Amino acid sequence: MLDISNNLLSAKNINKSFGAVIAANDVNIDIQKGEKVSLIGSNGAGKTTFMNMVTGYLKPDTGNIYFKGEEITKLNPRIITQKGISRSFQIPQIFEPMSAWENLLVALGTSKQKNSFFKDARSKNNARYIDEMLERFSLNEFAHRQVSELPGGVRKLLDIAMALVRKPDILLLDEPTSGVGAEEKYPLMNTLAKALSGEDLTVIFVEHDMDIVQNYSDRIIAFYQGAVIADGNNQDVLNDKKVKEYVTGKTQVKAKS
Amino acid sequence: MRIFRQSLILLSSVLASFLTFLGTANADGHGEFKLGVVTFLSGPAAEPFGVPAWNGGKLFIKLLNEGKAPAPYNKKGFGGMKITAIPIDESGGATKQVQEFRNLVQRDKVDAVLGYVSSGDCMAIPSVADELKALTVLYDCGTPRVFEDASYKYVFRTAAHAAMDNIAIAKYLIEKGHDISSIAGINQNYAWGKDSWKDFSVSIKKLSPNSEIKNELFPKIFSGQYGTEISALLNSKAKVVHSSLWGGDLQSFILQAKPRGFFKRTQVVFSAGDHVMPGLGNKYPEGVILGARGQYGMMAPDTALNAWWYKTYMDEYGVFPAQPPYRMVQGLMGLKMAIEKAMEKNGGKKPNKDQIADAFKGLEFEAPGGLVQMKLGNGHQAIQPHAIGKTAKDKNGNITVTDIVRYKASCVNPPNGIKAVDWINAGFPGADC
Amino acid sequence: MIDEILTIILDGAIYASWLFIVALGLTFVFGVLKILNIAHGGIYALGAYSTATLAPIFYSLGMPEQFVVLTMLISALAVAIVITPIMERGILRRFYGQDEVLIVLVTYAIYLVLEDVQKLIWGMNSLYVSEPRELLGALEFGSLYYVGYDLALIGLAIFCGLTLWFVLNKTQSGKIVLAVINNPEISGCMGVNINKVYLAAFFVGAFLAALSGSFTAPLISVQVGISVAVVIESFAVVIIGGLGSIPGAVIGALIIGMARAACVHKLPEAEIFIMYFCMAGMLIFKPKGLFEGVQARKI
Amino acid sequence: MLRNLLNNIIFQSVFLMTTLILMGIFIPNWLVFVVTKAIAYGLVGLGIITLMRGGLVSFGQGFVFGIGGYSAGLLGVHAGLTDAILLLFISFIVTGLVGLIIAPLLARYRDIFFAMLSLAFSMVLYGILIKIDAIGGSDGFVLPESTYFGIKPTTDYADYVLYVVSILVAGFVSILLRYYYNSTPGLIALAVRENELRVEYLGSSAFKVAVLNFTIAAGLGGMGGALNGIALGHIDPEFTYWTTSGEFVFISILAGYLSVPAVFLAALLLELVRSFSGRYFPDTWQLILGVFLILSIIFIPSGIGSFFKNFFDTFSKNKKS
Repeated sequence: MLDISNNLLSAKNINKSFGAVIAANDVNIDIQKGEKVSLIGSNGAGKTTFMNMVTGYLKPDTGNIYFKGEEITKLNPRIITQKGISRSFQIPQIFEPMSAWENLLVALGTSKQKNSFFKDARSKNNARYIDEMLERFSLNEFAHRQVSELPGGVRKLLDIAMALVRKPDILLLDEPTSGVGAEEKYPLMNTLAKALSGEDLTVIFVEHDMDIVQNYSDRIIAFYQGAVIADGNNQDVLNDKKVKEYVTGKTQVKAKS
Repeated sequence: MRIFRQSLILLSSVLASFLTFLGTANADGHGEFKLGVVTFLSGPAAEPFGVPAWNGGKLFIKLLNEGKAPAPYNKKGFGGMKITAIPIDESGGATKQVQEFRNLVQRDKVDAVLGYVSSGDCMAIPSVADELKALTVLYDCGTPRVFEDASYKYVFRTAAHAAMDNIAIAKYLIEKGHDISSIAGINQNYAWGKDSWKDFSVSIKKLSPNSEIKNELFPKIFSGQYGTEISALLNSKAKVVHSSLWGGDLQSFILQAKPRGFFKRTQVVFSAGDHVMPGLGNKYPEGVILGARGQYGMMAPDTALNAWWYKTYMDEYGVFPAQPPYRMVQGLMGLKMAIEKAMEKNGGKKPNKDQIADAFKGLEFEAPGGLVQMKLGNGHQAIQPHAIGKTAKDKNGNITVTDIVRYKASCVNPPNGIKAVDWINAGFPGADC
Repeated sequence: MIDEILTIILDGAIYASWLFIVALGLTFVFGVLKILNIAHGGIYALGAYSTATLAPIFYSLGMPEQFVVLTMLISALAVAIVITPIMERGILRRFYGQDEVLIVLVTYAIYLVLEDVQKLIWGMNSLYVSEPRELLGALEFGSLYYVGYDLALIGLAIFCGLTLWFVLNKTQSGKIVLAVINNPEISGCMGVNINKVYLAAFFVGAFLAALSGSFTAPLISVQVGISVAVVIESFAVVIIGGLGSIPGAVIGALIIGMARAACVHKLPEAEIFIMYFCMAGMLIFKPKGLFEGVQARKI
Repeated sequence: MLRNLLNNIIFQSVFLMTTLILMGIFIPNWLVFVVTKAIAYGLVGLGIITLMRGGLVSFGQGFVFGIGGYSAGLLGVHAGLTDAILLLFISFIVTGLVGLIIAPLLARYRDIFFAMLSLAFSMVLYGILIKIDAIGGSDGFVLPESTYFGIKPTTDYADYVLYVVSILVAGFVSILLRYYYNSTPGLIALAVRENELRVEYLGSSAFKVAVLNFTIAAGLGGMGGALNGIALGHIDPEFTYWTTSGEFVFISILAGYLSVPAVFLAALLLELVRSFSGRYFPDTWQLILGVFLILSIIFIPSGIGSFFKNFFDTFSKNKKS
């Protein structure tokens, strides 16, 4: 119990299975404040399941999750978000018929304790904040376009920006570069890194591209068949034999082809 | 600015469409009498009541306009004015009817409204009618409460209310010596059914205090499935089973009960049982005691007026007229008489509503079903003679009504000023039989 | 006493069977297409009218009387064959993927249209086909007579329910339908022609609705307005039993049927209330009906 | 300046209300009445629109429509309370509270399940109402004539006075609702409609949005029921019947959720179509009404509100296709 309180996020002995598929096999992960952690592993290895359990969308079969020393295992996504864990989605979960500007306005509204029913949501204060946020993510030019018409990378950034409005302690990013063209990946990650740089933020992200993993994280956790097979600094994990065999080997073959 | 302009466009288009409607709706004719006719043209009450009634009304209005009706109805139209009828569907509930009524009066500017089968509508319309000063003739509905609970200036009912249906049946059972040691009832669960059963059961108790009341069943209206009720009634072994079911419900009940020997095991009385006879024909059971809510159809009196009407309807539609067309024609005749009486007073000019209402009050007129007297509710509510009979097969094997007993209007209707319920409870004081 | 209980059970069973036959199509269509088909009542009425029209023709042919059952089946089939392409292909299909409530509204509009279509085709006069009811004679039971035809409705209900269950669970096409019920998107991706499944399911639903009308026709006078009560009662069965569940419809029909029979015999004042009472109880304690676990919120 | 004024919601509404009130002097009585009734239905429609903005549609608004009508009627008959404005207000509160009580039960459900459960509620109420003879059973009862601040207008003006009151009430409600729709909670409701999960993941409760919207819808439905009962002077269980609820849903869908005034226009349109088809085609008015419903759903899927969606500006300019 003692060392839990030192960790920002702590998952203890998590197990989860869907029928015969084991999605989490005795997972133990501790995350300290300020870390930039990437989760790697092939599809179905348990990365997203882990994220879903941390954010309360799925409940582990056994095991516990602690955030700032407080157990959050059985809480629902809304409460967990309110406590300071935000996330983005592999497929951006944005409000399609609205503009990017309005999407952020929703995010801003939800981040507040109380909202007046008679005050126009588009107040000057709100507008200023949203314009800043758009600027930070280099989204200004898309502000007033309906998001369903925007390119994939922009949608990804907007999705992340919305998660960030609440100023969370931990930001979970589910494959921020998936569905984005190869030449767009780095600009996107650069924009993202720049946008996040000012915040005192712990970031956990799922990523398949090992170059991006190496460039943007300081710790890597590798999953295979629901279990953590390696956890440590970038060099150690990427040189791990098991990781090479089960994770990176495949992805590199993929990258070449 | 664009928004402002749009709002103007919106407003003016709305306005324009209203004005278009206005243009089509207001056409005032001379020498014409506009009559709104409200009756069921859809839903379960259409086939048994609304449609045959309107068939009769339509036919009679046509004959009136051609001046082909017999005396005293031989003047063309209403006092020479051509009758233009505007039929409206009565379905949709009382509240909707209030609105339809307002539309008739305010938009179509009808001179009078004739209508309403449903008691709920008859309870709702009169207050609006008086508010709008609209002459209204209720032609069919049964509840006595219309003129017992309130009084209206412009509202008249040209048919007797339902109390007499059940009083007369009770009298008939006793006079004919039927075993009424135990009675049971199956009536629909709404005002009509409940009132009918109450009138009947209390009348029986008054006339024969020892009879025992067995099952009192109130199935949902339009339920159409009576298997369980039939079992329960048969199990009760009541000597007499009373029912005020009507329309499809009555037909379904008959069709479901007959093969189970129901009509052979117990004496069944239908307080308004004639109107399904044209449809059912020989499927109608024998030995059923029934009323027709007046001397109508097979129980109509032997008069020249009735003979004319019966034949005219039969020739036009190929079936004999049951109560609905009789009652609507009765309403038309009452209205015609009142108008013509008022017209005479008015020096032959078209009378206004107040003049017609004055003339209508206390009016007496001869209808195919006998003499109608506007005697109750201070001259606004009719009484009329009644008849009860029993079904039997004639020598050709067709179902007909025999053993008819006729009752004077004053025998089965309360005197003016006494509520029907009170009159029955008091044991029919002052009944003139 | 025993006699009365048996009477209640028998009356309840007959009524429940009728309810079940009437509600089966509604719940099945709901299960597959997620459409609450208000026009179900209208199709029921068309079935009744169609039997009332075809049965006299059949009798005029002078064939063995028993074959009238075939005529009833054919008339139900005819209604389903005519109505399915018009309703499903012509109208409802435009609305798939849109708000489900919108589709309910469309079926309500179709219900209105069907009401008047009955009038336009068959006029306002009642039609009768009581002859088939004489087919099976009467049975004496205690001191009561029961009509064989009414008892046969129990058999028909069991037959319809079992057949549908068998087709769904034991045949290839049934399993495809079940897959579509569970997840139309994924089934679509796996190469199932969802449109075809919907069409077929709607056809089955329409056939069942018409069939219930066909077999009710001998019990009633077929006339305008018979569909109103059916909409309500089948809806009540489906609410009590759980939306889209066939075993639920069985239980729902049995609950209403038995409760109503018991009321009519022992507590007639409560009869009109009992159906709504069952519904209210179900809404408060188990709002999704007996046979549906509370579903996770759809996302 | 002028542009700002013209874009101001309150200015627009006051302008529209004044015009309508003045127009009421010149249009015939029956139309005054039809508009009043359309406003009653429109209020219920507004409630459903509010729900629709949060992604729900109730097929059982007859439930609150009936409760509102009956509370106004019973207060009038038994408590001698005849002030129309007070009755409208009380029924709003009463049904709002009823809504608040049953909302948590309903708000767990979505889509068709929500619609059907709300329908079931209205049917249970219908079953109860036709059973209670003390309040008229299936026949319903007549309401006493209304007063306004203690004054009872003469019969000739009663319709017009109620017309003015209903326009004022409708205008007031519309302004408040527009403010709500434009506010942050209103925007969050729209977001719930699009993607409930994301709203939860942003830290807001979709359940609360549903409860709030249902409560508003219930209050408005009750107010509409009271207005309808007062206008017609009669009330019966048909208020809670499923066909009545169906009409409300139709109004809302015909209007679309984008525009507030469109709801009243849709209600008026339905009222006129129904009344004129009943007048000129008494035998087949259901057919005409049904075809009208189907065609308008096919050809105006996002509602007449989309024709003048800029009229009162909304957040979502485009409906999901």
